Amino acid sequence: MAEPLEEFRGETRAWLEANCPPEMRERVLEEADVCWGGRNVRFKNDAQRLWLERMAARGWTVPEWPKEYGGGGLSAEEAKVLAEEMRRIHARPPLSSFGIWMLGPALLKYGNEAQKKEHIPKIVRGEIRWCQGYSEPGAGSDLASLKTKAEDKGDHWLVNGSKIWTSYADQADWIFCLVRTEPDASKHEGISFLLFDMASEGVSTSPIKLISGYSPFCQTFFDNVKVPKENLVGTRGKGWSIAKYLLTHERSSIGADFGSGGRDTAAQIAKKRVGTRADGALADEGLRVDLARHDIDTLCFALTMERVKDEAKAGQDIGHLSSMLKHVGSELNKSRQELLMSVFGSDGLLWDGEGAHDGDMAKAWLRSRANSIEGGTAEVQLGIIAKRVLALPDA
Amino acid sequence: MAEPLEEFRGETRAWLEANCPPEMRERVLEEADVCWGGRNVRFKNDAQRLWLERMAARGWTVPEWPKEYGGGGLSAEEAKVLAEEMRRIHARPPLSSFGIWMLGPALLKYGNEAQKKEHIPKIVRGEIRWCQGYSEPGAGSDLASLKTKAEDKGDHWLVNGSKIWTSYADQADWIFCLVRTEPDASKHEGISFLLFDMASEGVSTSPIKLISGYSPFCQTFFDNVKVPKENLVGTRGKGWSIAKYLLTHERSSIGADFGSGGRDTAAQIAKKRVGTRADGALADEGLRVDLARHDIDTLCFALTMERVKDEAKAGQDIGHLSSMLKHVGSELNKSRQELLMSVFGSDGLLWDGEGAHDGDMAKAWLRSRANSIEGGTAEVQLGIIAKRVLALPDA
Amino acid sequence: MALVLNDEQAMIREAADGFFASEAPVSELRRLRDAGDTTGFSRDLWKKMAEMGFAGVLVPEAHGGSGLGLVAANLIQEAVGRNLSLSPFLSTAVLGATALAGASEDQQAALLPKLAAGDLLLALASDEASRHSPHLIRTRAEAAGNGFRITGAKTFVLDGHVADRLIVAARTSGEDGDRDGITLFLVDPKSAGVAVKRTATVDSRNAADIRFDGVQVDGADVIGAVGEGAAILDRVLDAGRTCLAAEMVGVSAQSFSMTVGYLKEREQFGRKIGSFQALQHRAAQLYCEIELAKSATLKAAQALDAGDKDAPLYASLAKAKAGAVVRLATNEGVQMHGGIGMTDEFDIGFFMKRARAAETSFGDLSFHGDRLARMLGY
Amino acid sequence: MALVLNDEQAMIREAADGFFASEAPVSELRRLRDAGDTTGFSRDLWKKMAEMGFAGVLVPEAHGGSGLGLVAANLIQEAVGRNLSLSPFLSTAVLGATALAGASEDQQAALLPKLAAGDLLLALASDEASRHSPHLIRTRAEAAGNGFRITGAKTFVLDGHVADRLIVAARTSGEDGDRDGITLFLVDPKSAGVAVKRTATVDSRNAADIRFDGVQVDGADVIGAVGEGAAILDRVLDAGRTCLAAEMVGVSAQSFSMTVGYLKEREQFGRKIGSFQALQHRAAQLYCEIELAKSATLKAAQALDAGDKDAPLYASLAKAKAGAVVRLATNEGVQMHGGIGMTDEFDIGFFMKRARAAETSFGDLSFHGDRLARMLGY
Repeated sequence: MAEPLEEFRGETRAWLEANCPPEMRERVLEEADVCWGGRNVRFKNDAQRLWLERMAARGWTVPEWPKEYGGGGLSAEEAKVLAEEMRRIHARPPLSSFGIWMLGPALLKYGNEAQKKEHIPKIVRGEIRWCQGYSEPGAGSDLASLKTKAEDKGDHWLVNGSKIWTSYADQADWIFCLVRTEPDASKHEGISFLLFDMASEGVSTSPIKLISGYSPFCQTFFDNVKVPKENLVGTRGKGWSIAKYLLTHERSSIGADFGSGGRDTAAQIAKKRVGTRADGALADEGLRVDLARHDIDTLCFALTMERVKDEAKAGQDIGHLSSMLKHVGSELNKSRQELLMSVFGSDGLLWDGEGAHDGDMAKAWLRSRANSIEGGTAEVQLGIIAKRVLALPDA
Repeated sequence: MAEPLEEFRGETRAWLEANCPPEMRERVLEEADVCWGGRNVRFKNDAQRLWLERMAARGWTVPEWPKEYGGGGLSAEEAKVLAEEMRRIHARPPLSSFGIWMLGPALLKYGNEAQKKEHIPKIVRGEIRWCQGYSEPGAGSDLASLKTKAEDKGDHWLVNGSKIWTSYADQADWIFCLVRTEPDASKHEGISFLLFDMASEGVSTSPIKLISGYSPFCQTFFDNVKVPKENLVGTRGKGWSIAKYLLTHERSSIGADFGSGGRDTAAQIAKKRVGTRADGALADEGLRVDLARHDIDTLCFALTMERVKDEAKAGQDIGHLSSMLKHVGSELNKSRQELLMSVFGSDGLLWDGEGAHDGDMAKAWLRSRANSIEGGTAEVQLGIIAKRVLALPDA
Repeated sequence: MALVLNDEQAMIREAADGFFASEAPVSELRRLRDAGDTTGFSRDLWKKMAEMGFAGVLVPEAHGGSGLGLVAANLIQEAVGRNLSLSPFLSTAVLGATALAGASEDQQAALLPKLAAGDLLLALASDEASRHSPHLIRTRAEAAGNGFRITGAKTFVLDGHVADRLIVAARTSGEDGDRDGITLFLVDPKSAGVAVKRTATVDSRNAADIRFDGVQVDGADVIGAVGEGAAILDRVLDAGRTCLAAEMVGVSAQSFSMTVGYLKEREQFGRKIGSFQALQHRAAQLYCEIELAKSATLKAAQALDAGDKDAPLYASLAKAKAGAVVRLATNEGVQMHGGIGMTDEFDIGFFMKRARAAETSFGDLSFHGDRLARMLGY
Repeated sequence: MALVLNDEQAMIREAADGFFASEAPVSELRRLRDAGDTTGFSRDLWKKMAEMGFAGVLVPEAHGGSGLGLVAANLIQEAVGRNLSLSPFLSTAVLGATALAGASEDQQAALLPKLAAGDLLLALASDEASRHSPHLIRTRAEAAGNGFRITGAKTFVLDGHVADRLIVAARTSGEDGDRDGITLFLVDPKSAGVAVKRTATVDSRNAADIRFDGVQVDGADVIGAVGEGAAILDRVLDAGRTCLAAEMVGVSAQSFSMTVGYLKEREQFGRKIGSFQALQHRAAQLYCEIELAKSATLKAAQALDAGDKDAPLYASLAKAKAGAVVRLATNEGVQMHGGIGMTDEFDIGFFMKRARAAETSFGDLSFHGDRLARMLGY
C-alpha cells in the first residue's frame, strides 16, 4: 500500500524541484508576499505569478477538490505527501483565498451543478477574490440576528443592509453573504446564502481602522443591490445550515494556522535575544518557566491537530472537536504574542521610525488579540462545547 | 491622643507578662491545644484553664464587646493594642468559639435584653459551646431553600428536620439554627433564627467523614424537638436578615485567618527542604517562580486586609469587600497548600505510619480544598460581587 | 505513525476498560482501604491481570509475555486510572519489565516468564530525595568479593514492601548528580543488610523506604553495563512517566465525566447547576485540556515504542501536561461537587488523592518543564 | 501608618481626578496622535500641571515645590492612568526629582525651582538593554580633564528627545553587571558627542535611543558620590516603579469601569451581556485583582515616603502585581468589548497599549518576581 504513495512522493518532489521558483521558497516576510489573486491581482514578481499558474494548472491550489472543477483530485494521503514535500523545500502556498478556505467547501456541498461549474474553477485559479458577508453591525456573537434583507422581486433579489468585519471587502471581487429572505420566519429560519458581484451597483465599502493600525476589515453597505435569482446557494431560507457548516470549517482552519510550524518558537527567539547562562539555560528564569509552559501547550496542540487529522482519516467523526481547536489555537497564539512582547521588552513597544520595523512586533501582538473574537468568540466556542459536546442543559 | 493608648499598652503588656502562662505562649501544634470551652470542656493542662479564666475575667476573650454583658469594653484602638501585645509574646487565643465569632455579634445586634443577659456572659466565659445550624442536606449554596420547620404549638416551637455541615455539633451544647416558621411564605421570608439546647429530647448527631479522614462536621437530626417560645431571636419570619449578617461576618473572618502571619511562608519551608543554589536562590527554578508569584498575591492580600481594617477604622463602608476577602483568602490558602505539596514531593503523600506525622501535610492540603466551598462557595462569592458590588444585571 | 489506535490496540482498550470496570472498580479500592489492607492490591486480581496478558504486556512473546508495547500498556493504565484500580502493574509490568529489557539473556530467561505469569513482583529503588531528581544517586556500590557491596537509602519505592526483587540504582563511580557512573542491580530484599519500611500514601497505595547496609550482590546481578545504568534508568523512568500520564488521563476523564454527570443532575436555585454559564465554560475549558493531554500521551507511548530519539521529550511533555490537567480536573471536580465532594462517602476525593500522587511521581511540572526546555535547547 | 489616604491626600486625589479628566482626557491623546505630534505631550498642559503643584510634587517647598511626597505623586499618576494623559510627569517630576534629591545643594538650587515651575524637562538615561537590567551599565565614564568623558549607548530613555538635561548612569569602575562603580551624571543633550534619536512607542509616547561619544562632563555634574550612583539609581527606579504601578491601577480601574459599563448596556441573544454568568464571574475576579494591586501600590508609596527599609520590596510587589493586573484588565476589556474593542475608534485599545508599555518599563513580572524572591531570601 505504501508503494504507490512513495511513487507519488517521488514524482511530486521532482515536480516541485523543477517548478517552484527559488523566490517562492523563502519565508513570507510581508503582506505583498502573500498572493490573494483576483481580478486586480498585482503580483509582487514574476515568480509569484508563475508559481500560482503552475500550481493552479495541476489543481494543486486545492489538492483534494474534485478534478472535474479544476481541483487536484488527490486522496487525503496524497495531499498529505504534497504538503510534506512543500514544507520540505519551504514552498509558500501559491494562493491565499477565502474562496478556497470557505466558499469552495460550501459550494461543493450545497451548490448546484451550474454554480460549481461557474465559480469553483475561478477559485482554483485565483481569478476571483471572494469576501465573506456574515457579521452585521450590532449583532456580534449573535450572528443569526442579522437584518440585511433580500426581497424577492420576481426576476431578482433586492438586497439592502450592511455587513461588518468583511475581510478585505475593499479588494474583493465577489461576496458570499447571509441575507434574510423570509422576514417573518423565526430567527434561524428565513436566512439565505447569496453570492454577488461587489461591482454591482449599490455596493460600497468603508475600511475599519483597527488598534493595530491595519485595516483588513470593512463595513460594507448594500443599497438596492440587484442580484440574479440563480445566485442563491442551497435552499431558500435554509442558509443558516450553510453558515454553520462554514463556521465549523473556519474554526478548524483558524486553529490549523496556529498549529502549523515553520516559524521560530517564542523560546528560540528568546534565546537569541535574551542569551543563556553558563549551563545553556535561558538567562531569564521567569521567562524560561513561562516559555516552557507555553511550549508544553503548543506541542500538545500541534499533536492534537495531528491526532484529529489522523482520526478524520481513520473515518472517525471529528466535528465535535472544531470549537476546541479554534479556542485552544486562538488562546495559544495570543499567549505566544504576549510572550514575544515580554521577550522583546522595550524594543517590542516601538511603533514607527528607524529600527521599529513599522512596529511589527507590537502590531502582531495587537492583531493576535482578535484571535479569540473573530470566527466566533472564545465565549461562543466554550458555549458550543458545553452545549453540543458535553450536552450541558440550557438555562 | 497617643498617650492614654500608650499607657494602656504599658498596663496590658505588664498584665500579660504576669498572667499569660508560658505554655500558652507556644505555637498551637495539635487540636488539643485549642480551647473550645463548653459544658464538657477538657483542658489539656492547668495553664489552658488558667489562661481562659484570667482572660474571661477581664472580658478579654471578646475585647470589644460591651462590659455590661461581660465583654472587655475596649475601643477598637485598644483592642488592636491588646492584639499586638498578645502577638508580641505569641500568646494563644484563650478561647475559640462559634459563640464569639458568630452568635455573639448577631445577638448583640438582633437579640433582646433577656437573650443577651442569658447567653452572652456564658459565651464570654466559654461555658457554653455553640454550633451553627444553617445548611441542609441537598440545599448546598442555595441556603434559603431550607426545609427544617418549627411549628408554633402555642407555648413552644416544635422543630423537625435536619441540618448538615454543623461544625463539631457532636461536641456542642447549644445550636443557633435557621428554621422555617411560616411554611407558606416566599423563599426568603418565613425563616426564623432559633436557639436551643442540643441536649433537648429529639436531637441527634452523626459525624461526616471527610476526604481528609477528619470528621469536624456532623449531620444533625431534629425529631419533634420542643423549643421554648422565647428562644426566637429577632422578628419571627425575618431570620434571613440575621443569617445574611452572619454570613458576611463569617466571610471576613475566614479571609482574616488566611491573611494572618505567624506561620512560615511556603517559600521559607521550600528553602529549608529544597535547598539553594550558589547564589542563594532556591534550587528548583519552576518552584521558585511559582512561589514568588504566590508570595506576590499573599503579600498583596495581607496588605489588603490591613487596608480594609484601616478603612473601617477611618469610618469607610467596607461591607462590599467581604466577599472579595473571603474569595481571595480561600484561593490563596488553597494555592499555598498546593505549593507545599509540591515542595514536600513524595514526603507530602505519606498518609500514616512512622515519619508520616499522621499525614499532616496531605490532610492540610485536602482540608484546604474546602475553603472555597464552606461559608459560601467561590461561585457564590463571585456572584455576590458581580451583582451587589458591580451591579451587573440578572439573567 | 498515525496518532490513532490501530485495531489491535482498540481491542486492548476495550478489554482493559471492561476488565477493570468489573474486576477492580473504585469500590474495590474503598474496600481494601477500609479493610486496613497493607499489601496495596489484591493478589487475585494480579493473577487475573496476568491471565489477561496485562502483566506481560511489555514482556516479549519469547519469554511468555504478550509483547504488545507501551501504547497497549498505556491503554491498560488509562483504564486503571478511570477505575482507580490497585495493582502492581506500574511497578512490575512497566518499570520492572522495561528495566529487564536492558538485562542479559540469562536474567531475562530467569525472570521475565515469572513476571508475565504474575509470579514475580518487582520494584524500582532509585529516588533518594522527596522531589524527583533521577541522577542524584548517593547510594554507593563498591567492588567487593566477586561483586559489589551496596550502602545507601532509597525513598518512595513503589510496591517496595512486597517486591520479590528490587532494581536498585547505585553509584559505582562519579559524583552525586552525575549521569555517568550509575549502575543498576537486581537485589533480593531478603538479603542481609536490606531494611524495608512500608509507607502508606494518601492514595491508599504503598511505597517503601529502603536502607542498604553493606548489602553484598553478585557481579551477575548487574543489569546492563557497570557505570552505564543511567541509559536504562532514563528509559525506565520515561516509560513510567508515560504510563503515569496515561493513568492521569484516565483519572481526569473519569472525574470529568462524573462531574459533568453531576452538573446535569444536581439542582440549585431551581435550575440544573450545569445550566450556569460560568460552570459550563469551566467544564468546556477542562474538556479542551483533557484532549491536549490525550494527544501528548499517545504520542509519547508511540515514540517510546518506536525508539524515536525524541521519545524523552514526549515523555516529559505528556507527564507535565497530564499532571497539570489531572490537578485541574480533580480540583474542579471536587469544587463543582461542593460540600459532598469533600466527604469520604463520595468517590471524587479518591480521584483527587490519586491525581496528586501520580502528578508527584517521577517529576512534576517544574521538573519536566525544565527538562523539556533543556531538550529544546534553552 | 494606616493604609488609607489622609485628608490632604484625599484632596489631592480629587484635584488630580478633576484636572486630568477635564484637561487631558483620552480624546486629547487621540488628538495628539492623529496630529502626528512628536513631542509626546502638550507643553501648555505641563505648565498648567506646574501651576497645580503637580510638577513639583516631589520638590521640597524650599526649592519652590509642593513637597507632597510619593503618595501624592501616585494619586496624580493614577489619575493620569485613568485618562491616559500625556505629560512629562513620570520622566521629570518623579524620576528627575527623585534623582535630584540625591544631588548637591548647588545642583538642587539651580535645577529644582525650574523643574517645579515646569521650565525644565529631565530624562533618565539608564537602561541599555531592551529587557530591564538596571545594573547592566556598559556606558563608561573615564576621568578626563577636570571631569569625565562618557561613551556608550542608552535605550528607551523616556522623553529623552525633549529633555533639557539627561541623568546618565555610567560606569566609573567595576564590571558590566556590578552594583558598585556606577555614577550618575547630569548631561546637557546639546553637548558635543550626544546623539539623540527619538523613538515612538505603541502607546503614543516617545522615548529616545541616545549615544554618547566621548561626551565631556564636568566634575560638578556628578550627582552624589562617584561610584555610588546605584543607591540613588535604585531609589529613582523604585519611585518610578511605584508610580507606574499607580498608573497601571488607574488604567485597570478605568478600563474595568468602561467594560462593566459596556456589560450593562450591550445586548446579545436578547439579554444584557452582563447577565451572562461566565462574564460576571470574570468581572468579579478582575475586581478582586484590582483591589489587591491598589493595596500594594499605596503601601509602596508610603514605604518610600517613610524611608522604610522594605520599600524596595514593596516597590517590586506593586510593580509586579499591577503589571499582571493591568494586562488582565485590558485584555479582558478588549475581549468583552468584542469586535469593536479591536477598532481604533473605541478607546479601550489605547488602554491596552499603555498597559503593555507600563508593564514593560522598569521591569516586568519576571524581573520583579525574581527581585522579590531574592529580597525574601530565596
